[in-house]
Amino acid sequence: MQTAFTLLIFPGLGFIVLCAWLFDWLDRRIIARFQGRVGPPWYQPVADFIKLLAKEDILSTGINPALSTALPVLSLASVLTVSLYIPVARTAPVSFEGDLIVVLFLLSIPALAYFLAGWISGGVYGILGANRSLLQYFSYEVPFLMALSGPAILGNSWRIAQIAQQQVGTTWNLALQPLGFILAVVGLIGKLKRDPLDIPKAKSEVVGGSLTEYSGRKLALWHLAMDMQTVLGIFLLINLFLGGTSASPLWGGLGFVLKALGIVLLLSTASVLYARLRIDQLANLGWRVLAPLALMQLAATIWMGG
Amino acid sequence: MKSDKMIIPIGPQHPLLKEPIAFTLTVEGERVMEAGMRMGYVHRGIERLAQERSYVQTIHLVERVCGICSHVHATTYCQGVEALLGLEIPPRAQYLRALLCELERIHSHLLWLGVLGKNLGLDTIFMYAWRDREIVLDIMEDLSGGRVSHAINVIGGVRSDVDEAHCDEILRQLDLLTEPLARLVGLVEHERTLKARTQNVGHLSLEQIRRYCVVGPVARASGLDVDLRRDMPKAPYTDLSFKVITHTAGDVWARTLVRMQEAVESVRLCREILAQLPDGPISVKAKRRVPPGEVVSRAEAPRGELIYYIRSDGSEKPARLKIRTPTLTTLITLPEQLREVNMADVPAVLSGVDLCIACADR
Amino acid sequence: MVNWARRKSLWVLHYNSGGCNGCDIEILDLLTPRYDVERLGILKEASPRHADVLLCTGPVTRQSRDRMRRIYAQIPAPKWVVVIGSCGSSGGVFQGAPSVMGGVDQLLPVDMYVPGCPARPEAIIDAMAQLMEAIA
Amino acid sequence: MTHSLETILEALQATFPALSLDTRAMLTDETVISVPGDVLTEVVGELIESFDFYHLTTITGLDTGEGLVLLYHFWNIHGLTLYVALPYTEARVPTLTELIPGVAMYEREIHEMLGVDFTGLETSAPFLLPDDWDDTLPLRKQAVESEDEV
Repeated sequence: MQTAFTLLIFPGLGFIVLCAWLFDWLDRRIIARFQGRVGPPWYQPVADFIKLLAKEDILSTGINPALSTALPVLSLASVLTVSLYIPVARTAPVSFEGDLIVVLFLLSIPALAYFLAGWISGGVYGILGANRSLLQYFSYEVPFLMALSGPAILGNSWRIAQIAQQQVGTTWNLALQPLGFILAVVGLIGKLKRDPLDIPKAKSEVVGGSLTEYSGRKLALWHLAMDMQTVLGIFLLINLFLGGTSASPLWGGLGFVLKALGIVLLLSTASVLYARLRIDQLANLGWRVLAPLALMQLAATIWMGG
Repeated sequence: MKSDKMIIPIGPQHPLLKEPIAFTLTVEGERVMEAGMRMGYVHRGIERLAQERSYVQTIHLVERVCGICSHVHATTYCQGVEALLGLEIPPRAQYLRALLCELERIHSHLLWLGVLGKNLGLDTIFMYAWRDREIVLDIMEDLSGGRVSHAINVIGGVRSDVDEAHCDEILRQLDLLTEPLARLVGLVEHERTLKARTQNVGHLSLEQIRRYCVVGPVARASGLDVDLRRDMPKAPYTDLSFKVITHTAGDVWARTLVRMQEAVESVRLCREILAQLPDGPISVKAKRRVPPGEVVSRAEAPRGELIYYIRSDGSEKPARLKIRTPTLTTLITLPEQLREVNMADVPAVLSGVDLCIACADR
Repeated sequence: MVNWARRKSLWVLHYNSGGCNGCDIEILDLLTPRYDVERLGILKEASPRHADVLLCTGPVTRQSRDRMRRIYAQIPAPKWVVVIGSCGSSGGVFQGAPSVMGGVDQLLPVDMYVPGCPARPEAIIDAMAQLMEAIA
Repeated sequence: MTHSLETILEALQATFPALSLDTRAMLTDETVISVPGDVLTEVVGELIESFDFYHLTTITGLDTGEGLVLLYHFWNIHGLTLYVALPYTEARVPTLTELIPGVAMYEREIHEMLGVDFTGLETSAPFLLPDDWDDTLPLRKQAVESEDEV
C-alpha cells in the first residue's frame, strides 16, 4: 500500500503532473510579466491539456499509426520512471548505487523519441525539426553529462540520494562547483528545448518541428512529457547542486520549494533575454566553449575531490 | 541524415510571413541552394479597379493598397491629382500631411523591429517595440480618427484640423515616446545574440543595389545615399532640416540600425513640423473633372521610393493609375540574397527586407 | 468540463487570403502588452494541426482559394472560423475586382464576423469573447 | 556628376538621329523622350553607362485606345521617361534584363496585363494573376468596357 501511495501520489505521478502544470504556468507568467503583460490564469495548463484531450486526432497519410502513438507514450513512460529515482522529500522510492547514470539515460529517451517523431512524420518541417533536434542533442549532451558527473565525483558515489545527503549541513556543491551548475543549467535548457535553444521547435523556422503533424491526445501527451521533463530536470539539479532536502521537515520542504522556484525563475529569465541561436552557433558553442569548460571543471573536481 | 536536395516550401501560410507569398527553397543539408518565389496571392487588381472609380472614390481604394503605409499612398495619389488639376494646396495641409507621413514611418519601423525580434525568437523585443508603437497609434487616432487607415486626405488638402490644445497633447505623447524609443535603440545595439543572428546575413553590396535599383532603408544600409524627402523635396520638407542615415555594412544588422535611427530622426521631424505649423485653411475646393494630362508623383514611403503614374482623359475616372511600391525592388533581390544562406538564417533575411506583400502584389 | 476547457483555451491560427495586412497587424496587436489575449488563454499557433480557431482576413483572391480550403481541412475538429474586417465579410473595398472572389463565407462556414476596416483589437477580443459564450 | 538634362538630350540626339525628342514635360519635373522600340536597348545602355541614369523606377504599360504605350521611368535627381508607342498588332519590345536584372518583374507583369511580349524574356509562370486565369488581358481597354456593359 505504501509503495502504491509513493508511486501514484506523492513523489510519483500525481505530484509530478501537478508540479509540471504549476511550473509551466509559473514560467509563462514570469515571461509575460517580464514583457509587461499579464500572463495566463492559473488554470491555463489544465485547460490546455483537457482541451487537447478532447480534440480530434488527425492522422495524416503516410504516418505509421502504431509508432506515432507509441512515441509520446514512450517518452512519458521514461520521464515517469525518472521520477522514481529523484528524492523529493529526502525519500526516493527506489535508490541504488549508480541511479544517476540510469536517470541520465532515461532523460535522453524523450529527446530521441522527439527525433523519431519528426522523422516518421514525413512532412518537410518534421524532417527538418528532427535533424535539428539530433544536431542539438549532440552539442549539449556531453557538457551536460560532464557537469552532472562533477558532484558525483566530489561525493564519490553515483547515488543521487547520497550526493544530496552529503551536502546537507556542509557547503552545497553549488559553492564548490559554480561552473558545473551553470553548464548543467545550459544543458538543461538545451535538453528541454527551451527558448534560447528552442531550435528544433522554432515557430518561425520549422513551424512545429517534429510536432507539426501531431494533434489531439498525442499532442497533449507530448506537452505533458515536456513539462514533466522540466520538473524532473529542476529536481535533479536541486539534489545534485543545491543540497536536496535538508534535515528538519518544515525547513527542508520550504527550502526545496524555494530552490525549485529559483531555478524556474532562472530558466524564465534566460528565455526572455536571449534570441534563438542558430544551429551551427549552438554546435560551435557546445564544442568550443561548453565542453572545454566542463573538462576543466572535471579536472578541478578530481584534483580537489581526489 | 540524407543530404540530397530537399524542397522546403515557405508557403502562403507560414508563421514567418504575415501575408501570403510562396517561397520554394531547394536546400542541401542546411544550405539554401536555390530560392523560387510565387507572388500574386494578394493581387486584387487595384489598378484595374481604379479605372472604374471616380477620383474621390479611388482615394479610399488607394489607402487600402497596404495597411502599414496607407497614408503615404493616399498622399502621393492626392499630390498627383492636385498637380493634374493645377491646384496649390494650403501650407497647413502640407504640414499636416507630412506630420502623418513621419508618424507612419515611426510606426512602420517599430512594427518591423517587432516582427524581426519575433522571427529571431526574441519575443521581448516584439512586445516592447509594439507596446511603444501603441503611443504612435494613439497620436494618429487623435489626429485622424483611425488607428491604421486614416482617410485624412482629400483632393485639395486635409480633412481634419489640429487646434492648439491638440498640438500640446501630441507633443506630450511624443515626449512619452522618446524615452522608450531610446531604450529600444540601445537594447537593439547592445543585444549580443540579436547581433550574432543578424550580422553579415543577407548581404547586399552597393554595386548589387545599383544594378537591382533597390530603394529605401535596404539601399541606404548598403551606402546608397538617396532619400526622396531630400532629393525631390515637396513643400514642407524644403524648409525642414533632417539628415539621411546611411550605413555601409549592407547586412540585416545595418538595416536595423538605419531603420531605428530613421525612427528617432522622424520623431525629431514631427516636433519640428508641429513647431513650424503655419495657420490658415486646411483644404481647397477641387473640381470633379480632371483636365487631360499625365503625371508621375513620387514620395518616400517607409520602405522607400513610391511612384504613382496617373493619366487622365478629362472624364471623372482616371484613365490609368500605375502604382510601383518599394517592396517590389527588394523582392527582386531576395532570390539573390537567399542563395548560399544557412537555412537557419532565412528568417533573418526575410524579415530584414521588411516585406509588405500587399504593396508588392497590388 | 470539456466545454469549459475549450472556452478557456482557444488556440488561434491566422491566414490572410489577400487582404491589405491592416487587419493582420491588428491581430498581432492582440498579443502585445496593451491587449494581451494570453490572459484569456488565446495563443497564436503556427501549425494548423494545433489550432482551434481560424482567423481569416482579406477578400478571398482566386489564387489563395484552394490553399484556404486545405488549411481549413487540416484543422482538427471542433473548429471555428472567425472573419476579421469588412474585406473578409463581403469583399470590402475590392468588391468586383476580377481576381477577388468576395467574402470568406463563399468558401468556409463562418461562425463570427468582425466588422471594421481594419477591425479594432477591442472588436476582435469582443468577438472571441462572444465565441467563448457560444461554445458553452 | 549628374549631367544637366539638356546635355543628355543633345548627346542622345547626336547618337540616335531617329529619336524624336518631343520633350513635352509631364507636370512634375519629368522630361519625356519618345523612342522607337527597336533602338530601345541601345538608348538605355547609353543612359546607364554615360549618364549614370541607372535607376529604372518602373515600366508603365497603358492602352490608349489606338495602340499600346510603354513608359520607362528613369530617375536620377530628375525624372526621365522613355515613351515607346506600339501598335496593337505587333506589340514586341526587346527585354532589358541584361542591362537591368530586376526589370524582369515589371516586364512579366506587363506581359500578363497588356499582352506585350518581350523578346528574350521567359514568361511561362503567371506572375501576379491567379493560376486559373482565363487569359483575358485585364488592363486592355475593351476588357474594361465589356465589364461595364455586362
